[in-house]
Amino acid sequence: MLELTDLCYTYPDGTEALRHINLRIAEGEKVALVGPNGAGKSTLLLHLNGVLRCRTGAITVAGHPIADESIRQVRAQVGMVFQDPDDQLFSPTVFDDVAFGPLHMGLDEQDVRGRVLRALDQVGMSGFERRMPHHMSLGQRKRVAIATVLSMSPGVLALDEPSAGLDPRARRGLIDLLRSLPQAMVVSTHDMRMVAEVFPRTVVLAQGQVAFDGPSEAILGDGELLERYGLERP
Amino acid sequence: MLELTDLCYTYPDGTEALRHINLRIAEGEKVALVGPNGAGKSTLLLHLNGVLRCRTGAITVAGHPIADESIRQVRAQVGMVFQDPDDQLFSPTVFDDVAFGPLHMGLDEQDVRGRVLRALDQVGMSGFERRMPHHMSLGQRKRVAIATVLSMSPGVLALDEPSAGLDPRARRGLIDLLRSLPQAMVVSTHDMRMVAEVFPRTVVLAQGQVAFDGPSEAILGDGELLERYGLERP
Amino acid sequence: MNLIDLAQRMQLAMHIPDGFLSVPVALAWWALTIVMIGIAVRQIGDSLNERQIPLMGVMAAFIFAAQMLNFPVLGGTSGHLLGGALAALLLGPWAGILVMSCVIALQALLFQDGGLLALGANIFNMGIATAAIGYFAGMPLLRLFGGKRWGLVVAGFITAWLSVMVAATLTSVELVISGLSAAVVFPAMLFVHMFIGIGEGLITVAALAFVVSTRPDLAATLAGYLSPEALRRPVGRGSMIGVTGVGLLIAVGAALLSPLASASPDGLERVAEDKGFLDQALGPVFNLLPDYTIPGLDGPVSTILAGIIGLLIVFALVYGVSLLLRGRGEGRAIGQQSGSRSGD
Amino acid sequence: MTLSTNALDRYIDGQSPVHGLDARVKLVLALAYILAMALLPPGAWAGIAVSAALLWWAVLRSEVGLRMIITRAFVALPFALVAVTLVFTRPGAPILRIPLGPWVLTATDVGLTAFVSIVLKSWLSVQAALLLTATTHFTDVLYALRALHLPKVLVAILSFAYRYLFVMIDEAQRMLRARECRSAELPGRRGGGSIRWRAGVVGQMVGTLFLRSYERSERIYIAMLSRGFSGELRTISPRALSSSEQGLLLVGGATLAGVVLVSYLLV
Ligand SMILES: Nc1ncnc2c1ncn2[C@@H]1O[C@H](COP(=O)(O)OP(=O)(O)OP(=O)(O)O)[C@@H](O)[C@H]1O
Ligand SMILES: Nc1ncnc2c1ncn2[C@@H]1O[C@H](COP(=O)(O)OP(=O)(O)OP(=O)(O)O)[C@@H](O)[C@H]1O
Ligand SMILES: [Mg+2]
Ligand SMILES: [Mg+2]
Repeated sequence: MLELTDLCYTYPDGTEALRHINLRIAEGEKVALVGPNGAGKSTLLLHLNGVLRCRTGAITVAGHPIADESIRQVRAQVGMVFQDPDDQLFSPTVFDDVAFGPLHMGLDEQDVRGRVLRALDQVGMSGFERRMPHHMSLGQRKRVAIATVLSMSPGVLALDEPSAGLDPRARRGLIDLLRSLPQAMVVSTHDMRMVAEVFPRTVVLAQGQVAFDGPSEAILGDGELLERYGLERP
Repeated sequence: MLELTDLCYTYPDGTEALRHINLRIAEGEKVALVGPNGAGKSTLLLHLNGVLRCRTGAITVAGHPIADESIRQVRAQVGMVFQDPDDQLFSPTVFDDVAFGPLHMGLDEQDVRGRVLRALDQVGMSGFERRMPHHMSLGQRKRVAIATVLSMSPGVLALDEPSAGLDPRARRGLIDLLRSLPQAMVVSTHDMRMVAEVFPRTVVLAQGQVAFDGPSEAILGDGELLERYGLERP
Repeated sequence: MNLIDLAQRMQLAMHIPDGFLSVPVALAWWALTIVMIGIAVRQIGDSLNERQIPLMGVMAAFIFAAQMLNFPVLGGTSGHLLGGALAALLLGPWAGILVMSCVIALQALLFQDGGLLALGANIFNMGIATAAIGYFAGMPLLRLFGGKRWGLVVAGFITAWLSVMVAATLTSVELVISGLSAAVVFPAMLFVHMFIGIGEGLITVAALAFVVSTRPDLAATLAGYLSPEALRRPVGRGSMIGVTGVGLLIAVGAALLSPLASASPDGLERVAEDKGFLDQALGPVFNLLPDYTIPGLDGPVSTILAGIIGLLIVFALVYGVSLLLRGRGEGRAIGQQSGSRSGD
Repeated sequence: MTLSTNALDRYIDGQSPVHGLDARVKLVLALAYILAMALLPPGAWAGIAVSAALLWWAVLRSEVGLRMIITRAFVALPFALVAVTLVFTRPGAPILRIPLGPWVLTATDVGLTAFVSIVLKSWLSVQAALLLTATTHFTDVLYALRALHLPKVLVAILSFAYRYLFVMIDEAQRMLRARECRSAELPGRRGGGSIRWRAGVVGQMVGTLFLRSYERSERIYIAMLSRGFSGELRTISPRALSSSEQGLLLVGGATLAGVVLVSYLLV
């Protein structure tokens, strides 16, 4: 589904954020991306749908390499959800926001409408179409943020710290939602309990490199490894 | 040190946020304030230094009731730190920010300088005086935010969700800092592990009322109670 | 803290409600505003990319919110920002115009601050004119001082103060053409806004200095003239006209301020500290009103005469100084360029 | 739910026919009403009365509360202070003399008429605008503006501005509150700093808010890119106005025009 080969990225100011990353993510696979602040998690996610472009190395999405011509298809394939839903929800109403992706894919209005309703239904926010984001709780906004990419029917979801700032109850709802979605996922998080519950596979990034890639149980049970990468026990 | 008697508060829109709260906090006592979203934790904290004023009930700080004339003195007694350090840090340099409180108190420059250096030393941020808060990490900014009130030498600290958004290492540093500070503290949080490590006493708020007030061990060991108030096990 | 009260109290100063402008005046200013916004949309479309759309939207929200940040000035009043000059200085003139237009339109549409028919005039006064001052006064002044930190302070303050005065003057002009009494409107509006302008200037300078020192890269990319190279470029003939115009406006301002300045030789700060800022400012206005409403008094005439003489003197001074600085600026520009290379 | 939402949103939820009316119709009618008010000549009491009756009828049908609209419309009245001098400066028959020290203020009938007309017209105009905002979601006003062919860029900026207004105002409010909490004083010592210092602090807060806003706009732009934005904003096209809505526009416009014309004939 998604394949990264020898990905490197250096920010214009010289920060080497990613170094020689190799990753393969199969269809429907759910992968947690963990690591200390500044490890490069967000930077990696921004590569998955081509917002940042690697100079060396390559990324293929569903077999097609990311290139200027294919960038639109890639963005429809990889749905990116940012940490702060206030950044993600930039339209005045929920409907407009969820419709933004499909409209920019060039779909006709009938189809757009159908996709919006379906996406909102998937995240359990039916009936909120006319609401404004600032009238909703953080948990609700996070759900709508996920709906804004589901409406593009992506094959992969890339979520940046989805559980940050939620209280335990809202967090529980989010975990159930993530488990129920059929898409492949790459989710950056500091929340090791969510990792234990949702993700069979974990990738640990440290200083821009893959420090561990394997079954989540292996790392969650290994106190010494967790310690080394500044992670908590779940 | 701090005494709340029969505190009630209703927001202008009619939300009853606090109902008949009674609390006593002794000098140097560290108290955790937990409860689900919307329980009234932030509202309660805002009363401690008179940002919100109760209509019924009374608050005394170091024996003096909060009143219009004394409000400014109360603010020197109760140092309030908000969740988002960006709200608290609005000066171009760390020094200016930590100096705001003392300068506003009308202290002379020599004294202000001494207080700033001492406060930064307490939070382990000596040497950052000339740095811009804008360019520091979240954990560092949280420390500086605490220093901005320490420089006013308050008797009580009121912190709103200090560990939210920190990665495990920064969170560890914060916990050590809170343990080392001699002041009395009232700290609202969702982080039950921090409660276990720092606070001997826990107050549970639910729907604006004190639902539990006692030793932290008692509540942390009681799965059923935790469940009832939507709290996590540590 | 009641937000509605806050929002309303601070806006009333200059937002003309419906009913006070005559229809031809309102429509004429609508036409002017539409033309200017049209040009601005064009310019933005030509010179910048689609990144600007969310940027300008968020900036409009920013100005709106920044107007709520206030500081207590004794006597229960508070100072706050209008923001037109700041927007133009930080974003450039065209983006500044669009951002301010949206702010003022939102205030009218959401909170009835200012009327809808009067919206054209309100946008022109508080959005377009202030942004234009921000650019035509701010840019040459900044260059004149060659990128010095104190230059930023002086230029920022003058620009912000002028922008408020120009907006107040335009508001008065529109009201007077619509049939209100010039003898009341002008002194009342200008007098109050001389003080509001000081607050505007102080806040603008601090905000500008903050942004320039924290994110110099940003200040330079958003408004090209805040980049070090642009600041070091010598002031050209066109800009000299701008500087001259600014000098003129300052002179007018100085003439207006002089009675007050002489009343409190220790400066405005003392007045504000001891007596309360706007109380002090408003008091004389109400005392003055009867003077001015009685037609045929020679008081105003002599004031104006004195003002004009003062204006000429100050104008000559400003022009002379600017000529002097211009010569020095060229010499320094070369020196700094070679110096900066070794310094970096 | 945020700090500012309740206080800032002036929309009042309801199911009335006025709420249900298309935003384009309401916007155009409100503008026409305000224009008609401006066109009414001074002293056209009958015209003003009829206009007021029309507006209040609409307010009553909207179920938002006549009292609320009327009292909120007083906000613009302080501005009337500027107009009060018309009473003494317009030439006309003197009706009242107020001695003021060495001078005498003379109120004239023409002046009084002009003043009262302006205040009433202004007050009604504000009510019309209030009725529009109280019964129309601002998002619908945005649709209306787009349908009325405001440049796309402007509508886009306006909708971003509206969306982030609440976010930014919350940030500003939280900053103010944080500052308030540190604005302490010691007993027996005068605090607060100088005015210049205080203004400077506000300036720094403004600068902070600017940087936060700018960085947010960058994140928003990336979020837009991630969802397929490539420079052109697309929106769902508005539906055509129904014939009854067009009829309502016509009738409303004609009535207002009639009121204005008759007023000119009567005065
Ligand atoms: N726009 C940028 N310009 C320059 N450097 C950047 C930029 N964004 C991030 N960096 C740097 O790149 C590195 C990786 O950052 P990134 O945001 O990807 O980390 P992260 O793992 O997401 O951290 P966090 O857990 O804090 O979200 C860090 O050193 C960071 O300082
Ligand atoms: N400015 C406000 N106006 C009206 N109601 C408010 C306001 N602020 C908070 N509330 C309401 O008061 C109640 C208590 O809110 P508060 O913010 O104190 O909860 P909290 O315990 O701090 O929640 P959280 O864990 O989410 O921070 C909630 O029902 C909330 O919706
Ligand atoms: Mg990140
Ligand atoms: Mg809270």
